[in-house]
Amino acid sequence: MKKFLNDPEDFVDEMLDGIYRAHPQLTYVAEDRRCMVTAKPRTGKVGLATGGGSGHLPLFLGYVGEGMLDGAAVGGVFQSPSAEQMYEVTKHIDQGAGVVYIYGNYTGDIINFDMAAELADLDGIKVTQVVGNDDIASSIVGEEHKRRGVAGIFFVFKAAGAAAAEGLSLDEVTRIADKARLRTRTIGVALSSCVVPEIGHATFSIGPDEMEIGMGIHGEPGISRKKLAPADSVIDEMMERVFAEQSFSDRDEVAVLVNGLGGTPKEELYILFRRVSQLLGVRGVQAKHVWIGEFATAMEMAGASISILHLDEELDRLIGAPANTPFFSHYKA
Amino acid sequence: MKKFLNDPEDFVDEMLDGIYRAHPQLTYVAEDRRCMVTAKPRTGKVGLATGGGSGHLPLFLGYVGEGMLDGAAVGGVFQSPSAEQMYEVTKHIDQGAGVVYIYGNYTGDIINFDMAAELADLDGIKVTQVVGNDDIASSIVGEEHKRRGVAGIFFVFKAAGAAAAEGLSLDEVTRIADKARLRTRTIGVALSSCVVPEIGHATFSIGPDEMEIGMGIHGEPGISRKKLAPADSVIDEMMERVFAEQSFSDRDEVAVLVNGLGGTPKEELYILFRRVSQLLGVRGVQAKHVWIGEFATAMEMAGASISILHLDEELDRLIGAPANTPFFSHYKA
Amino acid sequence: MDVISARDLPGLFHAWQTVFSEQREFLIALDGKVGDSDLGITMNKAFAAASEAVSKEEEGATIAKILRTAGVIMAKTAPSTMGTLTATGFIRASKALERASVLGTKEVAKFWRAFAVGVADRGKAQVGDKTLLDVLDPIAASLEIAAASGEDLVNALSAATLVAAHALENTKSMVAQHGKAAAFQDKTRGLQDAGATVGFLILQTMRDFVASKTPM
Amino acid sequence: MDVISARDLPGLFHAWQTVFSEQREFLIALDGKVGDSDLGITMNKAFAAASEAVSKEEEGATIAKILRTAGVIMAKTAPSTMGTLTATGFIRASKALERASVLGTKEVAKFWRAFAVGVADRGKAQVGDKTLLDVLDPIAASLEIAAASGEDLVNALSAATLVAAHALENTKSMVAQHGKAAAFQDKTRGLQDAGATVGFLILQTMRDFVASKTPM
Ligand SMILES: Nc1ncnc2c1ncn2[C@@H]1O[C@H](COP(=O)(O)OP(=O)(O)O)[C@@H](O)[C@H]1O
Ligand SMILES: Nc1ncnc2c1ncn2[C@@H]1O[C@H](COP(=O)(O)OP(=O)(O)O)[C@@H](O)[C@H]1O
Ligand SMILES: [Mg+2]
Ligand SMILES: [Mg+2]
Ligand SMILES: [Mg+2]
Ligand SMILES: [Mg+2]
Repeated sequence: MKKFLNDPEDFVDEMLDGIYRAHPQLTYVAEDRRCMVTAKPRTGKVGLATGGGSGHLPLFLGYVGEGMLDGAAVGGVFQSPSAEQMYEVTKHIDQGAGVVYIYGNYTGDIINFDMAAELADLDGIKVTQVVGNDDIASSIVGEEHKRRGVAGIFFVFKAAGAAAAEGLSLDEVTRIADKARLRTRTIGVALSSCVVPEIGHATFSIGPDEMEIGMGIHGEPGISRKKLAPADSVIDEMMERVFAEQSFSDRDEVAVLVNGLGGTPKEELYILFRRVSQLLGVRGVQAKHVWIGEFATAMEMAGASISILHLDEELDRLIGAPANTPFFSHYKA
Repeated sequence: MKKFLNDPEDFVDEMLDGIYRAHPQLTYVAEDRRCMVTAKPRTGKVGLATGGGSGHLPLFLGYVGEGMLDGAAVGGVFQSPSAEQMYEVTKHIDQGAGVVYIYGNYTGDIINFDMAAELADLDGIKVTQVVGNDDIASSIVGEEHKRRGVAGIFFVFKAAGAAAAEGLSLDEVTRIADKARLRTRTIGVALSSCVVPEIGHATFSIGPDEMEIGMGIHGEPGISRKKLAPADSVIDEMMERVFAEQSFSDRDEVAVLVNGLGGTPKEELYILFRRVSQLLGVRGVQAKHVWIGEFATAMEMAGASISILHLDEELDRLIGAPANTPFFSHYKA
Repeated sequence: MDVISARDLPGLFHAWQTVFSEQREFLIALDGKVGDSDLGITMNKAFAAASEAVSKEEEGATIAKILRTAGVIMAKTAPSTMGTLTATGFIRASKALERASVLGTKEVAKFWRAFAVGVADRGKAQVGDKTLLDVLDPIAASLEIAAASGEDLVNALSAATLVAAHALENTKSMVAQHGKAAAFQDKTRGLQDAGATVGFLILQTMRDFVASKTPM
Repeated sequence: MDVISARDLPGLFHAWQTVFSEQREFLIALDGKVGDSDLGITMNKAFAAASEAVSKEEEGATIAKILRTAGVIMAKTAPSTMGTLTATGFIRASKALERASVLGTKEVAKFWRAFAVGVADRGKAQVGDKTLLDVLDPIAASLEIAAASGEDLVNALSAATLVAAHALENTKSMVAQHGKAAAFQDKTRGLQDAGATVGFLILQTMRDFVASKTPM
């Protein structure tokens, strides 16, 4: 295990200590570092909370900040935070306008967010939930509710965050988050495993010349494992699956996220984007907003995912709106 | 070799194609993608150019943008761009106020930038040069001119970029760049090698439980290779060398850059920063500006570097100034 | 031991703690096959925390109070799927045994039924979906029958353990519908469900605990 | 072959191209020991591009013109340390041979002296710093002596090649002061300098080219 670590048990809490030391715009409640909230709450605004396992930085907590989220409950590596932690975050970020939970479709998280929502309900806090399920490799069409949430949740954060910043109501913000969710598709490919500090060895093994298309960000199996192909053909295969689910007309606009899983250099992500851009071009589809980098990782896993959000006018406005968090800044063009 | 690649020979040019497709605020001159310039030049401003080998994204070209640089000559992986490419960039970004070259202390780059400066001189373009040499592991005190330039050059870009954006003169911008250079120290540690696409195998080998303190971003040897120690003691050893060269008084302020070399997850960088912050705290030194992430990489190398810039009032202002490039955005606090 | 009293519970939790510490690597490996390898870690943490919390309960704490304490600390300490479901199970059992002063066969049947219903409510899985529920439901049914026929505690638990072992074996032929394992689809066939294994171990340990204190 | 004429140059460049294509892996390995492994790649590219460019020169191009073409394309194609220094060498040689119509011993001496001076100007290294210069300087000196004593071309080049081999061997005892190798300090002792090896190969190939066309 080649990691900068002290005691593996302290991994998450030391990471959080580092984050609070580096970013004074973040703070925590309930005397629990894992209950992260923005230090600059805005009265009357709909609150946006997320949560999930650690090991995916900048997911989840990295998007707490202006124009994005208000709080995040932070779990152990690849583990859900507790219902109580989510509830503490909820209580704190509710500014009277209600709270939207946006998180990924994993049983552990769902169970805990459900429990937290019940607790919040007892306090009279209105909570809605939008559960990201963008990973098209994780289940077939018609069984979308079984799909995992991966990097595409970034678009849901971005759209909902901008909507809340505009002062929209709980129902409106929820509607927009849900629309962004429904119009987003992601597919990933992994080249190597990751190591969970407390476990200390590779989560799965993969041959030195193999890739796995559709692998999940915790090492969940994908659609097909095969020999690593040239970058362009990898993208061709991945995008074919995306295009099979999103029907584009000429001049449609999309937002594109080329996300590195952790161990893949940015140079390669741009080589992948080049091909995505070519394929969109062939269909007359314009990549209106493009982000390339690490947005949802699996520790040091080598690999990448492509997320495509099919824009409409409303989403275009919200996705393009400014945002400023410790891990993500966007100037309005 | 576990890479998303087509023909390894096309690595740099396909990467650049991806970059231009993603970021319309960048363009190129001389019909050569490797001569990158900002698409939004500002009349009368001192031009800032950089250049160097590819494989270090976001270094070098990633800092071309508002409040930072105006152009970058892009070399092959770990190779200098040509004098001619630098000269083309220079001609284009000169707005009558002269051009500052800011690049790292590597023979190949120096030789080529010198040639480019001679060519520019024939055209009557005033050129000054500031050569980053922040890597304290690469030579002893007294032989600083032999030190390599690594991640700390980010601070030189940032300070000089802000100074040029303020409209300062060539001499002033050069003075500031040089001051930032002289007040910056970096030390790195590597845990694994990287792979140059055209070579196809690891640049160097390192045992599964070893680290090398002071290794360069092309795999140049460091000060000591030993068993990987707990994160805190790695930082203690590294920072001891930094503190030996920078004398701080209580209440001094610094900017800190915790830079991932490519393969190290952000989580671990924050664990490292935590310790840096503790050590600064003990000395009463305040980390006024903090950046943690990937700023100067060596492809997929696992490892990190710490850069410390000893601020004064002027540098504090310039380092904190806003910037917006495709790879780096900073909102003014 | 005819019944488990409130005063016996710390011992039982200690037995659970021991078992889940011993089974840590086994459960990591089992969850690793079609999951994310954390089950051994979280179950170990959950029962270690519960055992410690329970051992600190005041003299005279009721059975309900002790089970609740265990459930609440588990939910905090191990909020993974199984951690939260197990916590829910203990909390629901606590509610079902609000007025119980001892756990005889009838109360133990109530314990497991409440546990099973709690897991079903929270996880929304169906019997046959290859989860924990696939042992919880037969365990509860077996104990309910034993209670109705007046079986003593150790015999009732022994019979339920046999049923649970059988039910666990049955999970091998199922295909996972929930959690991380669901992604593995057909590859889950032939493997026993990790969560169901935990359910089995909780029961077996309870039986062994009672048996060890019962003169043959 | 008493002299190299402009018309012979494409053949010479072709010979260089062949040698640096054959020596690609060797030079990668050599540079890899105390450098960044790119030398084989860049030298191969540099001479392949030069050879191609030179082969397309117009009939009647002067020696100076051809050398200049080679240098300019090398600087573009292979802007690494050695690529740029080699390019500088050819461009300076071109300038020194502005009026030369053939390359006899005297002109070849001028070629190598200009090459050496160009490399020294550009790289700012001293003799003894374990660089290319440590073969260039002895080569130039040896050829100057041969020119002064009226030696014929093949003999002059043969003698210079022996001198260069010796000079290359001498670089083993030096400690690198420049480039990426400088970081390796004492570890560079015992290894022959990679750039000096290139210098030696350029000369040896020139000698072999002339020798192969000279009746014994
Ligand atoms: N919806 C559900 N209802 C009941 N049990 C479930 C459900 N989903 C998963 N499980 C059980 O949880 C076990 C996995 O637990 P755990 O490793 O904690 O999950 P995770 O790592 O995904 O949080 C499975 O073997 C299964 O028995
Ligand atoms: N300043 C210098 N002057 C002359 N030759 C140099 C200088 N620095 C390095 N060299 C030569 O360059 C060789 C390495 O070339 P190359 O691999 O192209 O360098 P890099 O990869 O660092 O650009 C060395 O072996 C040495 O002979
Ligand atoms: Mg888990
Ligand atoms: Mg090189
Ligand atoms: Mg699990
Ligand atoms: Mg080299």
